[in-house]
Amino acid sequence: MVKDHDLKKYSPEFLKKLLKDMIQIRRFEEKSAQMYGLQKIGGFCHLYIGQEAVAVGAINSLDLAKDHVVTAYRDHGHILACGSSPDAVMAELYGKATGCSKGKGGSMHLFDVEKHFWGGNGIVGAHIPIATGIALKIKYLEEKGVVLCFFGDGAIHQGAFHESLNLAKIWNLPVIYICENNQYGMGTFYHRVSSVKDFAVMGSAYNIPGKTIDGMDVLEVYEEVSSAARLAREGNPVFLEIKTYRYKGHSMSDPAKYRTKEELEDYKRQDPILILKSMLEQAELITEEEYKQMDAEAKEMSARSVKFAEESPEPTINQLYEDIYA
Amino acid sequence: MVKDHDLKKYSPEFLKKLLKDMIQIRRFEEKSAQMYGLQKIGGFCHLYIGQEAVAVGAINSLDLAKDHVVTAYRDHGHILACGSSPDAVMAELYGKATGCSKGKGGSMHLFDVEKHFWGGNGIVGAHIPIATGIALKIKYLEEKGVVLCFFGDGAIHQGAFHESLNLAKIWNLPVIYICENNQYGMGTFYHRVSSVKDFAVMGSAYNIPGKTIDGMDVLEVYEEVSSAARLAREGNPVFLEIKTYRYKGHSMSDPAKYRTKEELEDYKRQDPILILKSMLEQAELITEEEYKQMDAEAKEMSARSVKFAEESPEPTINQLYEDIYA
Amino acid sequence: MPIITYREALRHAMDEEMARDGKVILLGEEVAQYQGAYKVSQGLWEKYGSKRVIDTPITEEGFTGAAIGAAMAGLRPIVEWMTFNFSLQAIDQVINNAAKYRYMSGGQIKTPIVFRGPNGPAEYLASQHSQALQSFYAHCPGLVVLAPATPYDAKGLLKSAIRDDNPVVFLEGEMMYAWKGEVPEEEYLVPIGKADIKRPGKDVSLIVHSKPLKAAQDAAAELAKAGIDAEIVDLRSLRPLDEKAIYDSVKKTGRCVVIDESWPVASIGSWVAWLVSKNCFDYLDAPVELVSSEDVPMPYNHRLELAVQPSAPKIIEAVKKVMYLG
Amino acid sequence: MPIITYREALRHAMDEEMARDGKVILLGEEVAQYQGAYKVSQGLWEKYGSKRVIDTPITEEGFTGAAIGAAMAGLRPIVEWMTFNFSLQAIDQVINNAAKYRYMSGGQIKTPIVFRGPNGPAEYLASQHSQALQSFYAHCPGLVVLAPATPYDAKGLLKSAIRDDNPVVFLEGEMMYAWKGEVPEEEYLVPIGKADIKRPGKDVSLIVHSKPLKAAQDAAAELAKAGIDAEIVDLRSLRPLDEKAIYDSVKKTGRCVVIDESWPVASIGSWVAWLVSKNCFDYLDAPVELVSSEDVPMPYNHRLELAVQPSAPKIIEAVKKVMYLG
Ligand SMILES: Cc1ncc(C[n+]2csc(CCOP(=O)(O)OP(=O)(O)O)c2C)c(N)n1
Ligand SMILES: Cc1ncc(C[n+]2csc(CCOP(=O)(O)OP(=O)(O)O)c2C)c(N)n1
Ligand SMILES: [Mg+2]
Ligand SMILES: [Mg+2]
Repeated sequence: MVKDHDLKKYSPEFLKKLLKDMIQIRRFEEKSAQMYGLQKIGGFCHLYIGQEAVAVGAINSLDLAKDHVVTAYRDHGHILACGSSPDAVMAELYGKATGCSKGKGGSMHLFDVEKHFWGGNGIVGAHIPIATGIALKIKYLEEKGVVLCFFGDGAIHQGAFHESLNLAKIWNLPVIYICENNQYGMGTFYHRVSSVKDFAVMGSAYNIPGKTIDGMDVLEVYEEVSSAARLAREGNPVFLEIKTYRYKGHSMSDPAKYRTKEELEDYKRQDPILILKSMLEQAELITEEEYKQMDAEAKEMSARSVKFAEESPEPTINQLYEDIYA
Repeated sequence: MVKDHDLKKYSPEFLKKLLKDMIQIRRFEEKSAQMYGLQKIGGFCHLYIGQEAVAVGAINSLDLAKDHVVTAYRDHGHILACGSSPDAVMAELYGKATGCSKGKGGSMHLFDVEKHFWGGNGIVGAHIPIATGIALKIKYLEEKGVVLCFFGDGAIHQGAFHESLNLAKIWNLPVIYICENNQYGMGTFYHRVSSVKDFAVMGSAYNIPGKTIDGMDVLEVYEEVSSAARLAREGNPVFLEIKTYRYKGHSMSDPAKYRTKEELEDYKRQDPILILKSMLEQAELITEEEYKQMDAEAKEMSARSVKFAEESPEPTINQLYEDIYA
Repeated sequence: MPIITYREALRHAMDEEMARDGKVILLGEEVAQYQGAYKVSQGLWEKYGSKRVIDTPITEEGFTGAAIGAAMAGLRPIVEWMTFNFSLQAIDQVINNAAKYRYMSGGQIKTPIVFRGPNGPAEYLASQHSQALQSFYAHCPGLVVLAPATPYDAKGLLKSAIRDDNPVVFLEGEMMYAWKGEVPEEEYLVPIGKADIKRPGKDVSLIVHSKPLKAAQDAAAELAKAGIDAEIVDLRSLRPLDEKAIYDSVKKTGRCVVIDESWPVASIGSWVAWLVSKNCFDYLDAPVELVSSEDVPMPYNHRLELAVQPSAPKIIEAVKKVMYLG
Repeated sequence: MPIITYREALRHAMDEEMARDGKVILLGEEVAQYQGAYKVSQGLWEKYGSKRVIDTPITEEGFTGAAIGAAMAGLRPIVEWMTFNFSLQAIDQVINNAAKYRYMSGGQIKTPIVFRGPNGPAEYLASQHSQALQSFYAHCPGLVVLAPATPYDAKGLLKSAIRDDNPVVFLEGEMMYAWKGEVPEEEYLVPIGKADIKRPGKDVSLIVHSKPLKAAQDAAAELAKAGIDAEIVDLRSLRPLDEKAIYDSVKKTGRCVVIDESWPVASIGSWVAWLVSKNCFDYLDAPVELVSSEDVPMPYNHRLELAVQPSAPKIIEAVKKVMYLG
């Protein structure tokens, strides 16, 4: 399970931050599931458990002072990886006025524009042009940023993908399109709806480099997105397929009967948190004690966010009519 | 100019039919232009002059008893190549009740469903899914037909293209997607809006064979579409880029200032009618006399269609309310 | 009579029609192996197989267009949109193609197709997943638009829709799927274009369709306690609209409240309200009231979300207005 | 005051705003090198270069979405849709994204963008190219919808639109581009949300917007000969709507005809007609009449096409109805 990485390239702090970020997402999501079960959270709630290495590896390669992130509705992991307040995120899941979107967005529409996190988009594929446009703004203002656009294996067949990649290439935009291939779009194994098995080939239709990456290995994700970002910053859009897996159903209401227990167990054995943990242990960069401490803190953080959400006020009925027009 | 074809493979009648079909379209289009100038025809009118070898070569490879054709708004050539009545087509351009679409469709919306010609579609790219669906019907009913779907170099960037090719491949549909690359989408040279120069590569994103074809050579078109049809009939969709050129502006109102005279003259030297004529002459399959006769008949056919249109009645005001619901 | 759910009623309708006519197919995201996102199609894939119950990629424009093409060519597809919110990605195909082919081909084409799925708000789904879009479709000539609110109507109208030779937009509702009602064992059809008096009354006409029927019934029950006898006219069909049934009711009661889950501006509700205002001008004792959703995007917070929608208290308030009470 | 065309007025507005604010860009099909399909942007590419005046591929969803993204991130894009008919391919981006981001992010995002282009019928263009789609956009909260009918209003409103921090749908008309009118040399803005009395009168109120203003003016001139003094209220802004101006006029005249190029059902015209019916109930001497387009797709034949649209004779007939004449 230990991957072949030269850990000496990284500071121990950095490696521990990756681990911590992943654990925090994991614990936060477990808490979300629990609160959903208690009907504190409603509607569609899409958990990120299993995919943590993707958001954490990719977003940690950015400088969010100038870089930007856009994703779909499975967005808890991404906003937390951007460093947003877990309290504000949990409060949003609760629909509270203190939520990051004031209780108007909910699980699918988390936003933290100050941190350059642009949601939280519910229409499959429709945020791919949006991300492309943020990159257009960067190019236009001659800034140095890059945009990460995350979407699923289900979204890649959407026309918006095709139109956006062509635009990005002809306009030389600083954007990285990341297909988080967790193998299922809702209940559909991606082979059933895709004419190609390896998405990376699709880049060639736009003269854009395409690459397939192991999304259970946070360091591989980090390295690959870092190099992609170097290219993209020079106006060369990149397309990455990051192979990953979601442990839970599509949303809280999905029992995920369309896959086998064995398949799930297989992936759990390559759990991104376990992989990194083992690597760090083997390199003697972390002790079991430290890990437990980290995990306890993540649990505490999640519990705190629930407490914050519980104690927060509901929006008033009048707020219904606010935030429509600027 | 004479292409390297083994003409002995074909019957002289067949070769002359190809020539005649192209000449008829050419003369019909010249007549359309003239009548447009006289304001007998209005609105958007997109001529096919220069591209004749594409429709003629492709459609002559079909058996329209079982095969189908769908195209965009530059459709005069295709409907004539399908063998529809020039009278009904000209009457349609005139907006007369005797038009193939009863005067309700006009130049952009020619239809002849009996001949399996499904228009005449005005929204760029939006007929590509339609053609895909006709192929779905063929597959579903286990018929032996194939669908030719024509669209332009401008249409290929539309999401509808991407979505359709994926569907066709995963469903194994008998459909041939033909990009008539006449190099311009309205005033835009295709290199300016495309991330790839050779569209054929785009097939690989859908695991579909892609090929680039010389659209000024009617026999090459015929041969390639014939082989594509053999593949497609077995449920293997095909994508063809057929390189061609339109001599006139995008529509009657376009002076086409975005290209040079030289470029136009270059293409006129490889005129599809001249090419085939020379080949047939060289092989002594046609005399100058016969050719002139053919041309005179084409002119007469066009003149007759104008007379028919002129003498035809307008639709009545009441017909406004007809043909909305079945 | 057996009591079944609205969901089951829809399923039975599809099942019976698929059994009756081999040209009826069902396609959409997750309709087959997953048994439908909302389980409407449960069991149909096992019964009719992958050839007739077809899972699609997430490509609303592509598969909607393909279904339209298949309908034109001879099949009778039922398209399930996972929700109507996503139909905005396919609306060009519906408005520009399905609704126009017959007209612009001069009557050569018929397009027997049903577009169905849940429309309108459910719970905790926020702005992008809670829209009631009937007004878009009702606006467009060439379409039939149906909106049943009971299991009986749902089954009878869906069967009529599948047999109809026109494109039918068929609006269901996530919240209605579990509603129960009597549905006869023997076969029946509900005619398109006929409203239904769900409660006879003499004091005020409540004109309603779709999910708010329940709120209207609750309001009527409440009003009855106060001695106000409301008549409930359930439109069921929005296009064509049963104007006579509406006017007959209003001419009797002299007072009218229109209830519509749409946003108010340019809504089907406002159309009905104007029609009544105009055509019952001499019978109206008070201006027609419209109870629509609030003119805001939908918030996630549940209390706010409920406050946006038509409700029994809002209807009662409107009734009091038209009766000059309170 | 100089007399210029509506087309020039729009061009001047864009030119002035681009000169004033470096963040204003214009993008769309053929807006740059071709100088605009309808020449509205003529000269702007030469003046501002390819960086600010951007030709796009034919990908309405893609470039509209990209422009929305750019707007959210800080630019102020003007999107030219070649015609509004094609906006149906982009409407998901407008309704689900542009109109929702502010709300679902709890007010974090503003989207200063203008979507403009010709809307409504021109001549001989048939069903897919002749639609008046204002009712779709007016239906949706979160959007601003403007529809000027004179060069003065066009310039002043477009400048206001570009400066507005909200998504603005700006409806022009191919037939209006050549209309002339006085436009001051000095800078001015027309405020959003204010109707304009284009002709004061005392006998009947004609409520109109966009191209049918001319028909209303012709009708008023004709009516004046018969001693009927019509007041013309030009809405200019459909969302927000200047209800006060409408009611003030109707309360004065007691009679109202609403004119709207849309199809009738669920139209902005029917909304205004109901608002007047309700809010001027005690002032109305006759039911409000609506002169809309016929409830049919647009035919190609010119005589039929004219018969579909609102016209002076139809308006006069409606006025006679509300005055109980003839
Ligand atoms: C246009 C559109 N169609 C359908 C849906 C319903 N839907 C929501 S998520 C989803 C599956 C998407 O799968 P994928 O892109 O692989 O992302 P994942 O959920 O695996 O992260 C579907 C069909 C939607 N939100 N938008
Ligand atoms: C969706 C859409 N956008 C824009 C237009 C306007 N338009 C009509 S034809 C055309 C150019 C298409 O070029 P291409 O596909 O190369 O076909 P060609 O005209 O060369 O045959 C454009 C932009 C349209 N009809 N539909
Ligand atoms: Mg997935
Ligand atoms: Mg072209």
